[in-house]
Amino acid sequence: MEEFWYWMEVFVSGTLQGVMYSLVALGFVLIYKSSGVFNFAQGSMCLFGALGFVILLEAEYNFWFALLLTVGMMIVLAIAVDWVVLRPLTARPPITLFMATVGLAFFLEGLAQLVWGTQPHGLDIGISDLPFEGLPISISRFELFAAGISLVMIGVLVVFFHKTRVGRALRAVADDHEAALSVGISLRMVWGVTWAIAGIVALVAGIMWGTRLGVQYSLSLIVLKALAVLILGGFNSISGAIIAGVIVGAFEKLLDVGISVATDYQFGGTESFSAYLLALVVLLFKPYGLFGDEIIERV
Amino acid sequence: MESNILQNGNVTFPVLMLENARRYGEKKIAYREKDLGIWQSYSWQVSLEQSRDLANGLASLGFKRGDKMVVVGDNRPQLYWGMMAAQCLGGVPVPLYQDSIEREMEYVVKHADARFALVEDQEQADKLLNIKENCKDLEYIIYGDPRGLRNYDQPYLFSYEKVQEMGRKFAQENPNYFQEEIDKGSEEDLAIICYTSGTTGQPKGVMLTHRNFIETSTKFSDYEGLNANDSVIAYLPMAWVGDFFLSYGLALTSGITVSCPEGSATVLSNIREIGPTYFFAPPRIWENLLTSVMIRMEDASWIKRKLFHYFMGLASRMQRGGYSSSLLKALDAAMYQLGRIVVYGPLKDSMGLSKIRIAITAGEAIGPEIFAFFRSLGINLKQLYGSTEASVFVSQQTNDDIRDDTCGPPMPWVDLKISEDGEVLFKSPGVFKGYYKNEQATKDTLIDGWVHTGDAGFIDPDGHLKIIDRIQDVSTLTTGTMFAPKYIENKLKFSPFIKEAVTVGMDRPYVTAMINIDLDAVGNWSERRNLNHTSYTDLAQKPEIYDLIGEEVRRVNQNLAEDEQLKGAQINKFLILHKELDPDDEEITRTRKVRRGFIGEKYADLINAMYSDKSHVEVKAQVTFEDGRKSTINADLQIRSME
Amino acid sequence: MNAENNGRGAEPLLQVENISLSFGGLKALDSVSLEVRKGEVLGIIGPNGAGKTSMLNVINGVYHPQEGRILFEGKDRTTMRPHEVAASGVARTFQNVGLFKAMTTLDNLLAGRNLFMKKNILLQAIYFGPAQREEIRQREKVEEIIDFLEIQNLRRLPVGALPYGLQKRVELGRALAQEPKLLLLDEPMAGMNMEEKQDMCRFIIDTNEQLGTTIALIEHDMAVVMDICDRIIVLDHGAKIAEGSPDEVRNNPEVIRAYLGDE
Amino acid sequence: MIYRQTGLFVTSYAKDMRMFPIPQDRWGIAFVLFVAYVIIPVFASEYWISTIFTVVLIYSLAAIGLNLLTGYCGQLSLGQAGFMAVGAYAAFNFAVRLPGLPVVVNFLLGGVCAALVGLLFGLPSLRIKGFYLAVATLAAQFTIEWVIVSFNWFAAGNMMGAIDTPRMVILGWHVESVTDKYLLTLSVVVVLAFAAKNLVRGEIGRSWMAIRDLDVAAEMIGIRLFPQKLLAFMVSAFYAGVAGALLAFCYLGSLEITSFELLVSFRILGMIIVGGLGTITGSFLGAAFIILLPILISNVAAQFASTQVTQFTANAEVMLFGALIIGFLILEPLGLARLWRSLKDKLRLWPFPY
Repeated sequence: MEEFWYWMEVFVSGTLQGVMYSLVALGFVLIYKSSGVFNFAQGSMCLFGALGFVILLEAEYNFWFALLLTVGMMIVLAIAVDWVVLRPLTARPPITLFMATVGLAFFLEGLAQLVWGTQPHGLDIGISDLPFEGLPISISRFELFAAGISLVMIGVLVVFFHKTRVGRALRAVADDHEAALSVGISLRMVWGVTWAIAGIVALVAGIMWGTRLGVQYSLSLIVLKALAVLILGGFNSISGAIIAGVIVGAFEKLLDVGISVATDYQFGGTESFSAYLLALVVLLFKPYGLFGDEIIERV
Repeated sequence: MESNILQNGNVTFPVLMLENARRYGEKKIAYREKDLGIWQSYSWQVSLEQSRDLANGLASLGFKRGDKMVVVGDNRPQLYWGMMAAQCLGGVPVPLYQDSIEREMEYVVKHADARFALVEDQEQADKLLNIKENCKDLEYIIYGDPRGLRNYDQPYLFSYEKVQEMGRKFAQENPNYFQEEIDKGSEEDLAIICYTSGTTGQPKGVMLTHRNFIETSTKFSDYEGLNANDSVIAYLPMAWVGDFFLSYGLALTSGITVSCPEGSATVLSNIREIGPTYFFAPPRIWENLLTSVMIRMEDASWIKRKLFHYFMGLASRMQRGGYSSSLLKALDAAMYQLGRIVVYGPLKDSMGLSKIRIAITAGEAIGPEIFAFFRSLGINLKQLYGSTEASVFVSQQTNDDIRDDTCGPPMPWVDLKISEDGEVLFKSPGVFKGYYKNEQATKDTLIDGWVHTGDAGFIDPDGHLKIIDRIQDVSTLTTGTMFAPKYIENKLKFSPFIKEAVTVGMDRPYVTAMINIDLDAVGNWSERRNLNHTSYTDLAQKPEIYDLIGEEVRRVNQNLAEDEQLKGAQINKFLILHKELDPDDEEITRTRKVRRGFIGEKYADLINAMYSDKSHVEVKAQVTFEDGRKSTINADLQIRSME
Repeated sequence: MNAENNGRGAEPLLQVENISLSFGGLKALDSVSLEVRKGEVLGIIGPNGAGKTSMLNVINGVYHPQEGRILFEGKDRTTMRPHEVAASGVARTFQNVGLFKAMTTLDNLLAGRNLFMKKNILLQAIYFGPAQREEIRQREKVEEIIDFLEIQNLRRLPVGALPYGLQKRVELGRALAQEPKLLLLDEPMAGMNMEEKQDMCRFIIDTNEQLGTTIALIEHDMAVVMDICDRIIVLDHGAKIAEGSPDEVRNNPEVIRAYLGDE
Repeated sequence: MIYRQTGLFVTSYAKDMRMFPIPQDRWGIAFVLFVAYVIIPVFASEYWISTIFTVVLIYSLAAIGLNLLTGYCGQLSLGQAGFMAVGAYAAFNFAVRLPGLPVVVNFLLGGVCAALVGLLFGLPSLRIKGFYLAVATLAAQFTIEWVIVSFNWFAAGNMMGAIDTPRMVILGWHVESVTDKYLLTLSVVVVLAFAAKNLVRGEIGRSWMAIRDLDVAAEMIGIRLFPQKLLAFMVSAFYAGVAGALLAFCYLGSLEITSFELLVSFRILGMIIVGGLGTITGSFLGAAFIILLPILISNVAAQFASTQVTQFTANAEVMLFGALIIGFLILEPLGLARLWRSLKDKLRLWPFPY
């Protein structure tokens, strides 16, 4: 029984972490759906946002004011990216755009650290990482909170997409670029908005992860894990990203602990790659991810 | 031993072929042909075998001494070998212009009594097949390229290979026939009949003997020092005597290598690949080369343009000479060396002319700017005056005495004089035997051994021949001023924007001109000014283009005004024609000489309008759009007055 | 030499039997049968969306039909993959030009020869020796096609920069490089001007007559189809509605209805 | 300007299909080889030979490998450093466990091992394309790192994959000095670069480019996509493997797994973008550029020497690296190789613009 609760604890913790993966992946899916760009810089945007935020907090700004400022910064960043990177690359092959976002990732990391320095910052948003008491398993308050925030974010986005005019425009574009154009939706505007939203999502994700791990360079690497989530869920499915995030989180935790236990703690750290292998294996059977749309090639 | 054959008299082209095959064998290349992407090389030995097999094949088809064989197609080794094969059997090749239409071909085939025809490909075969019914002498048609002809089943149609195969069988049964026929040949036999594309009336067949050509070719080779290391590119129409001299005569007498381009579209790049050492071209080709240089220079960055103009100016300054100080001269000479790296060398290289030792312009007058341009680059370009009746050569500029407006002194082996009424007469070993089946014309042209060229000209104090015009075209205006139309037309055509021009003035009060613009040059000019056009007709009638051409006409008029005799013959009005003059419409000959009489009739309305006070004239015109559609429209041609 | 002409129209080269193909709920082909006979030029026509290209894709192995079967030279090949179809002797061109745009004309045509080339990575890395000889052998073949299609001056140009009409010609060249028994042409003359169309017609006829290649083509230009095809099949809404000589098809009331009704 | 092409006619296909058809280019290559083999060893300082020339050559090789896969075959890979690691550790193991093999054979065996791992991670290309595949190559990178660290058998018992490469001997030649190592590297790279050039101008290269340009059409002219893609993965990994072995043996000497971290993969990707996708020359140019740039920056920064500067330059470097990738993609998607080519074309066409 004890063992069951132990595994349950591992599972729940993995799941909650997975929701945070989803949050990173979400920003990614948003951009991919609206503009077809595979934005490798999503992780760097997390770092960039979180670092900006933490610096403001450390300068004793009010929490909400700092948040507002960083949101503004992310919007400015989105617009700049749109102007400097995306516009000149319109109508280039997707792979080129992807590589440009790789460049963007490096640029943002360099910029963030150039401006705000390289030393790690602790970030405390007032939620403790202590487990709740009285439960058979220990669940971190923070993890739960972060998962909650993630779910709220997702919920807000869903409402935004379905209930607002801009949101509907975004969905129209995601479904069919040409049709959207023909009914007078400006692609440029839509792309700008998407990048701004993705920037805000990145900021939230960055704050969550920064609280967890400290705001530092490695934050930009969580995007890599999010990539595994993405291919598992399919690039263009929001719900896919969420479910896949949970699956990945739970899987890698369980596997890691499983292997450690089984090998008497000889081997560990499978978290560094297990998510990718999982995604890879799934891809072999479902080439467009669990929830991605199959692309029918016309000739 | 070597010179025996050539000294015992009685040398024919087949004898030279045997001699070259013996002397050079597999070692030297006689012909190259760009085919299937690479330059295929054929040694003298291979050339001999090719001609021999074909000759034997022809013999098995019943080819007899004195038979005529028409040859038509782009320059191909096979066709040259075919001419050789006919000559080996004592026959006479009759080359035709490959772009002739059926009617023109029919005339020549009939007139020459040709029994055989050797054609390049399906396109030419179709034309001959269509006229065969009307040409009862024509018995066999042999084609080189089998493409598209596989399903033709006419019994008189043979492939080149098939005839050669028959030839090899024939040779087994008659092993000595080939040699015996060559031995029977005499240097006074006809080597070729070249049909001149007369500007008036039907073409005349100029009969030239082996001796005519071999003597002139040999003498010319000695004169210019051409030898077996030289190479030429065979791209001129085979029916033109110049090509026969260059790609056949010179090859056989001097062993130079002849390279045949891949096709008409690739001539320029092929010239560059080969890098000929001796180059023979009518002014039109030089003009095209210059135009392509100028068009591309226009698009170059300003710094390159500056460099280009500076160095071209420098070069022409040095051409002119006459430096006031030796320092300036030394400075220019030093800069010239730099120019060789920066401009002259690359330019020559891009045109494929960097290996040229001797370059010739012939057939028409060349524009002084064009001439000066190539001379400035350091290309030894010389003007030549010649005619089919002379086996090409009459006079040519020498290496050390170049002028832009003369044709140089007579060749050493040519006697030249001007008749009392100003006509150029000459006498030489190359003088033709007569016009085939045209006693009257022969009698009119060949008097006491002197050929009457029909060209008006004079010999200047330095002994250089200067040509004015066709003697029959020189006339007077009603004002009494002398009017030499071609002289003015040539001046007009020196402009890169003007492709063709026809001037009118005989028995008229003033001179008028009808002009064809150069679609490439003018098209490029208008593109940079954002003038769009849909067709030649459309472009030609734009007022901007009229202004452009008007400027060129003004320049010519200024030039004419400097000449005491001609200043009364300035162009008074001009119009730009709605279509390009076309040999298919019989407006110009295949060698692009204006058929004055025909044009005078066809465009009588336009001409009359220019002598009225109308400012434009209607004409029914067929236009071809860029997408190939054709339609007939009523074009409204402006008439521009120069006052 | 004229064997293919003697046999023209007699022996079937390709038989398509009761093919049905649907995407999701959409029926692209509905129990269509047709045959391509050895040596003929077959035209497949029909209004937009009639299933013409789907038919080629099925023959080509891009799609596999849900029902029916395909016989090529009498052998069932319904489920072959596209590269196997190519190896069996079927080549095709595409409606919107399926060239390799960054490669030169020469490389595109040489790529068309890949079926005939021995692949050995080590020999190729060394190049000199067998690999070079192989390259030269294939180059010789390709040069014949370049000569045949009169594209000598395009050899070294990247095809992406060529005008559309020439791209179509190069694409035909690549298909010919495969030395196919059956050549499928998907709107070979789409987007061409008069002159280019005439050239293309000439090349198609030459291919058929001189190389003896059986051809099935889709084309919108009726004049062209009537001109160069021996037989015509008309598709409408995924079904065959007529078949016969150009004259028969021209006067078939159903065909007229299909075309007028579609307007 | 210096090019003269008149009279360069070819009389056989063998001549027409030469690697360098223009004589001036042949002279150029000969000159470069002369500089590399004679001038540099004689005149360059040890620092330059070791930290600049040797490193540039090694990364050029890795970049060639990635270029074969990404630039020629169109399959994006983010795991090149992982394959380098396989090559390095495999060569190390062969050297330690089978002493007496010429070290070049070790390198090649390292490459072969990398190729086999490449084959394994290329398998998904059967079903997946584009970004999905790129992410799959990330799996390769992390899995390889993890395996080498976790099983210390690969590092002969050392933790974190720390190894010291043994001495190198080839048929009696003790490769010890910096110059020796440079010459060994140079020779391996030259041979493999020419081999790569031969591959891409032949049937295999055409098949890869066909797949890159239009895979649907490639399959319909009979190219078997899957084996060809696998082959590209293997060859690419082979080159990476040999490069990794060279890095370990001829430059680092002692190393840990961090020498092959993900960042290195991205650096190589940056090299081929900046250098030019789909060109062998570009792989060299890109590697040289990406490696020399930081050195240049820090040298410039050293002029204003202060302690904060190093940190500043480190970050400025990362920024610049990113900006360069974006800049090249926007302004010159075909990279330095294209600039080099345009320069050559300018010289060839001089004074004409076309």
